[in-house]
Amino acid sequence: MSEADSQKLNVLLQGIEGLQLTQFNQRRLRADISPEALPALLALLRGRAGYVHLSAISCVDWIAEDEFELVYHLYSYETKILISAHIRIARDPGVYLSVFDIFTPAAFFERDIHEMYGVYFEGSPDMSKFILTEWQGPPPMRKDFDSEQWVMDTFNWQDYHPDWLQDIEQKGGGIVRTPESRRGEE
Amino acid sequence: MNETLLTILEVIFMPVVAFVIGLFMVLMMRKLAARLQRRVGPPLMQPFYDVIKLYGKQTQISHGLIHDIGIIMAVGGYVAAESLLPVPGMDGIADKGGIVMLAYLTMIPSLGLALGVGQCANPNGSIGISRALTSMLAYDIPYIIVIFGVAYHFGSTNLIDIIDTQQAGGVATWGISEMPVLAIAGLFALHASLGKQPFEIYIAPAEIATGPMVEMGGKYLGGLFVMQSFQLYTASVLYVSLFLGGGENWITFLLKCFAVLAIPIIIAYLFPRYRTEDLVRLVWKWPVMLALIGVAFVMT
Amino acid sequence: MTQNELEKIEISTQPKRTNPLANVFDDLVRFCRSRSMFMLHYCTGCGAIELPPAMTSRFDMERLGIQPMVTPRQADILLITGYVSIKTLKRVILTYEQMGSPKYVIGICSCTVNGGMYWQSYATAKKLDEYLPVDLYIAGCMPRPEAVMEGMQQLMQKIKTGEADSWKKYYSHYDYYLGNQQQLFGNNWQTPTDIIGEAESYQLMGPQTLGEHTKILQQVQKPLEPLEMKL
Amino acid sequence: MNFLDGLLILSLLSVIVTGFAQKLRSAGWLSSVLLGLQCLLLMGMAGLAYGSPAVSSSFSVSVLGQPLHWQFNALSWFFALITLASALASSVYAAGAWGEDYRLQGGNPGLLQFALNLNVFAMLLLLASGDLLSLFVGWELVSWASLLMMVLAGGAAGRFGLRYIVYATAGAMAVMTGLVMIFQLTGSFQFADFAAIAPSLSNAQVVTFTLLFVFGFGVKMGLLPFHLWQADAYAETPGPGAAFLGAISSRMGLFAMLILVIQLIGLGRLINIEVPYSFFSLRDVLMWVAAFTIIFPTFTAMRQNDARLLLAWHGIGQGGYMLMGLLMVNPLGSAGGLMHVFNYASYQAVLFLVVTAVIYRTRTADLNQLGGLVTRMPLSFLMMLICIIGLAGIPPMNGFVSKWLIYRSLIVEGMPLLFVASVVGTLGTILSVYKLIHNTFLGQLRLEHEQIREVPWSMMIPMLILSAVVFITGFLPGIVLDWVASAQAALGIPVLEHTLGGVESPSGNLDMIWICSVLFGGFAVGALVFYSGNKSRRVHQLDNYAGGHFLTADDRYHYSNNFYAGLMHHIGHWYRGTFQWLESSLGSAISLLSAATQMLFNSFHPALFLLLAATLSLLFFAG
Repeated sequence: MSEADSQKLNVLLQGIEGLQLTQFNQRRLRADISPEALPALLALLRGRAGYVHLSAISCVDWIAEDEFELVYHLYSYETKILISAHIRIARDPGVYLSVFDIFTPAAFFERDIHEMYGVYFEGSPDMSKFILTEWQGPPPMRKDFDSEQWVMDTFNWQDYHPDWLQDIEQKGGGIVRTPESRRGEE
Repeated sequence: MNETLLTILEVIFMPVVAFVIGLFMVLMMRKLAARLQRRVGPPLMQPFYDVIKLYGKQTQISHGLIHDIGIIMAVGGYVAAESLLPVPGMDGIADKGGIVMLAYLTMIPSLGLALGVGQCANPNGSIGISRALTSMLAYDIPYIIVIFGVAYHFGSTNLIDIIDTQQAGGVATWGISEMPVLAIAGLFALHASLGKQPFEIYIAPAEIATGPMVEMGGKYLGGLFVMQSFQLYTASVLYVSLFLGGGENWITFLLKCFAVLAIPIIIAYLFPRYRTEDLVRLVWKWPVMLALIGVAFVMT
Repeated sequence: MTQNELEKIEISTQPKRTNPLANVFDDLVRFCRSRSMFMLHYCTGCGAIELPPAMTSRFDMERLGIQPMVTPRQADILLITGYVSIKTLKRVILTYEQMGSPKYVIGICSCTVNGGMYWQSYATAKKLDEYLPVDLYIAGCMPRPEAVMEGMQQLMQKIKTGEADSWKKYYSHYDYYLGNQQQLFGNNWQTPTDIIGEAESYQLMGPQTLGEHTKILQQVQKPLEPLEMKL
Repeated sequence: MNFLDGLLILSLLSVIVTGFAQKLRSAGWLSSVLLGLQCLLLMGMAGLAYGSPAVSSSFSVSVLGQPLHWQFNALSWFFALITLASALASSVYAAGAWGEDYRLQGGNPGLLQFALNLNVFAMLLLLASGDLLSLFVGWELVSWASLLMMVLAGGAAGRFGLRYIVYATAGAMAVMTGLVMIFQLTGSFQFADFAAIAPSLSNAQVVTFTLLFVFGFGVKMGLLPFHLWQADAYAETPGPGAAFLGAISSRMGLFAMLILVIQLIGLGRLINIEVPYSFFSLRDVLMWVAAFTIIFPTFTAMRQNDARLLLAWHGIGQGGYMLMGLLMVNPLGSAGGLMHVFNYASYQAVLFLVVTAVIYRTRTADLNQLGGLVTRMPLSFLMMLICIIGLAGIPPMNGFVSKWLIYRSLIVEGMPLLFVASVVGTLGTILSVYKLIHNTFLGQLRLEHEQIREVPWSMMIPMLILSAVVFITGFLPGIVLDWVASAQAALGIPVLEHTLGGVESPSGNLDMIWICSVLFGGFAVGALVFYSGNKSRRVHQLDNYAGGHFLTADDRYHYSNNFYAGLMHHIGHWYRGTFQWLESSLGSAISLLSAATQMLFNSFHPALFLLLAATLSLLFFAG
């Protein structure tokens, strides 16, 4: 990140309250911001600084702090810098604003997060099921969802060492017959 | 009356012979493909196994009466067409139709298949039929010019006359030695009509899920297997009759038939597939040009 | 019904017919079935990559009469080659139901046995034979082409002797399979195929074809009568 | 008073009666009965078709000292049979349920019946013409009668009708010019007088006459490049009317051309006239016109998305086969051409009627909005199947026999390119008729069509009878070939030797009895093999392979739009609308010319022009 870019960005973002910028390297910037100010930041970055690509929205479940962290990854094709804007929202009720009106692709990311974490985005065009069309349980990516327990409750297992396999093994066979052992036989 | 009875017997017997030979032609096709790909290939009776298995399927899925009738027409049309193709010792009703008749009679099975596929209401099938008809429009033009040239050369549309003329004069009067250009064009058209690579646009398994066969299972698919073996037989016997003097006896006849068929098959398995418009362009260019040159030679 | 009970079910194999000629005919058909297997490889996971070597010049399945086919209508064997996510399972079941009987299912890779490396994933089905009658498992992650060929030959043997008719189980114990399917997909689950109608039409109705689960199905099912010709 | 007098009088009477009885509810049945009676009278003259001498009408009129008289020979009888049979079928079809429905839609079925009768009368008058003047009278009547039929539907039909009448008038002008020239040469309008001087005509005169008559009558036939009016006009005509017009109306042009060009001038003259700087004779030029008339409209038909338009375009194309066959010197070809008139009429009428039946039930003929009707209208499907096999010229239907005769004669005469052209036309026909039957009757049945039923019997019976004709005359082509041979004799061209099953000739036979029997035997074997397998079970149309996708009734799963996408990718850019462009540029040129004349006239004093014209004419007469 050149000096000029950095200065430009600083001038641009000085009006936003509570913004904290951290630079990791030439190409990565982290912006911590309050949830209320995020839409303004995104609008500013898109409209004035050329960050036109919302490459992803990711979500982290901080269950100990009872918070969800939402990360908006913005990319500029001009300066080739990726800015990740981090916000924290309360885990309960887990509702936030949609940024669909600023970035249209956000609809898909928000739908996905809604499905996986149960975060509701107000104003998002479609919050119906996306990938897990058959899923009826709780949002599976939440930390309080115990996948293993759920699997144990839902599915049955078959014996991994059934009688017929033991029979074969007794005969010296089995499923694993390496080429070496075969060569030995011949 | 006796003659009529004999004809009827021949008409019954000829399709049976054609079916058996056709199945071996299918086998040869698969064997050749396997050898070209350095594989062993299927065992001798594989086509029989396939057909018997398909007819022996316990559940058969039909999409309606026309689906059934389509298969009946596809098989029945070829059964009828075989009696128009003279083989050694049997002329059937070849004197009552001729080659133009044969060319159109072999469209009936395709039409039946097209109807049956249409009833299935599967767009893959319909796309397959639309492509099959397109390729028919392409290859029938050189094919029909070749037929014209041969009929004009021999002064007859009667296959029996054509074969007799060639056999009477020996190899020098065979169609292939008197009309070599037409013979090449004919082979090209024959290849395209078989629907093998690079002309298999209407099967296209990876693209339209075998097109017309998409909803065919059990005896429906079995019927199409039978149809395919008839198709191979018809194409090669017609070519042999037009250009290679027909069959003096069964041994030379079978030799010629299998040899004729082997050429397009060997070419086929070395190629991928054309797109529809490229097929039309190719077939309307080279074989048509060759056939027209051939006809020009024949007519001067 | 538990798994163990299901395994104990003996499918009433076709009784030997009294007419010796008919027996010969049955044997012939069974032999042809075993020597001509069209497979539909439903490439669900990584195991599918082991099939091309099995088909091409190294191992050449065609010499056993095994050919790949493209649509379920044409196929005899359904190969499930890897993990089956629940969403995929729906399609697998539809594909299986669209195949013409006799039909066989081969589960390739450990994932079809017990979920394999995805055993604790909420999104993949674990035991394939709770949802479909599986004739043969080829375990391994992934099994080599030799193992696939070996499995195929075993299946051929089973078909030849007439043991491999677990497809009848799907008709005669449809309620069990449907119940497991409904557990995953909810009570609105239905396919465009009509298994009960088929079972009736081919006289494959068993004591457990109908039950509580099929009752639920019949409540939600939209009518699926074929379009009859009307004058 | 002989049968011909009776026929003509009854026909005129039917026109008057149906004209007055338009408002009656039973007008349709009345008209059908009258047409049926005319058929009976025609049958009374059936001897004509088996060698009886020509029948002359006992009344004649004299206009300006020129006698007009009417007569029937085997050729007239042959055409009259087709006319009356198709009119009767259309009339019965329109009289029953369809007529009721048409009335409810705001149409007037009585008027349709009147138009039908008027057309029949005009055509009979034309067919019976015994001299050039009565021919011209009949010709004009036919033109205006078919205009009445075309504009019945109103709306766009009016516009297309207008277009037709512009063409028809131009054609009539050409015919009149030719007749006046003949009159100047012979001083009479008798056929015999013209035939007598025909051998002594100079080449230039023959060319002039041929071009005038081919243009004049060819317009009605839809010969290239005067074909543009036909498809739209026929497609807009109410169903049964379109069936009648499509079946026979355009063939009147062929009939008149036969009389004047082939019978009176003679093909021999045409063959002897070389086109300068080429190796074509005048006959070859006409044959190529016929060949292009086959190809271009057929391939235009393939692109149509409306069933009626598709059929109407084929109608133009099939006319090319007839002309091509008739321009052949050998008996095979001319028999093929004449037989094709009959065959074509039989299946084209049914096809239009079936499409009308589909419209009757579904209210649309748009090929992208139909599909799967075979389960709901199976008999209509069967009719259409039989007739598209006929139209495509595939055995065992009658269309094959006539096309076979034409192909055979092209081989015998050694005309490879024309042969290819006619086969290309046939292949194009196969493609487009499959599209027709697939998009209408096969494929997925739409939700909104689930409840429809087969059409009522009043509509079904005419279709059934006509398609039975299509099949029977394919199985036993000798029936029609008898009539055709008599017609050939009446035309004075070589007569085809034939048998009941087809043709016997040393270089290639056709025996449809054997072929059809073997074909159906083959089907029987196929059915035996098929039904000996395990019993099959019908499944719902949504139980269909879709790559594992679950189909629902909302899924439009029917492949219909741009049906030959791959082919169109290649040949699509060949459809340039050249003829449309030609037509419109001609129109523009004429309007430019008229504007210029008007300007000229307005810019000077009109009286000057009047004076000039008067002086010139005085000079002319004085000189």
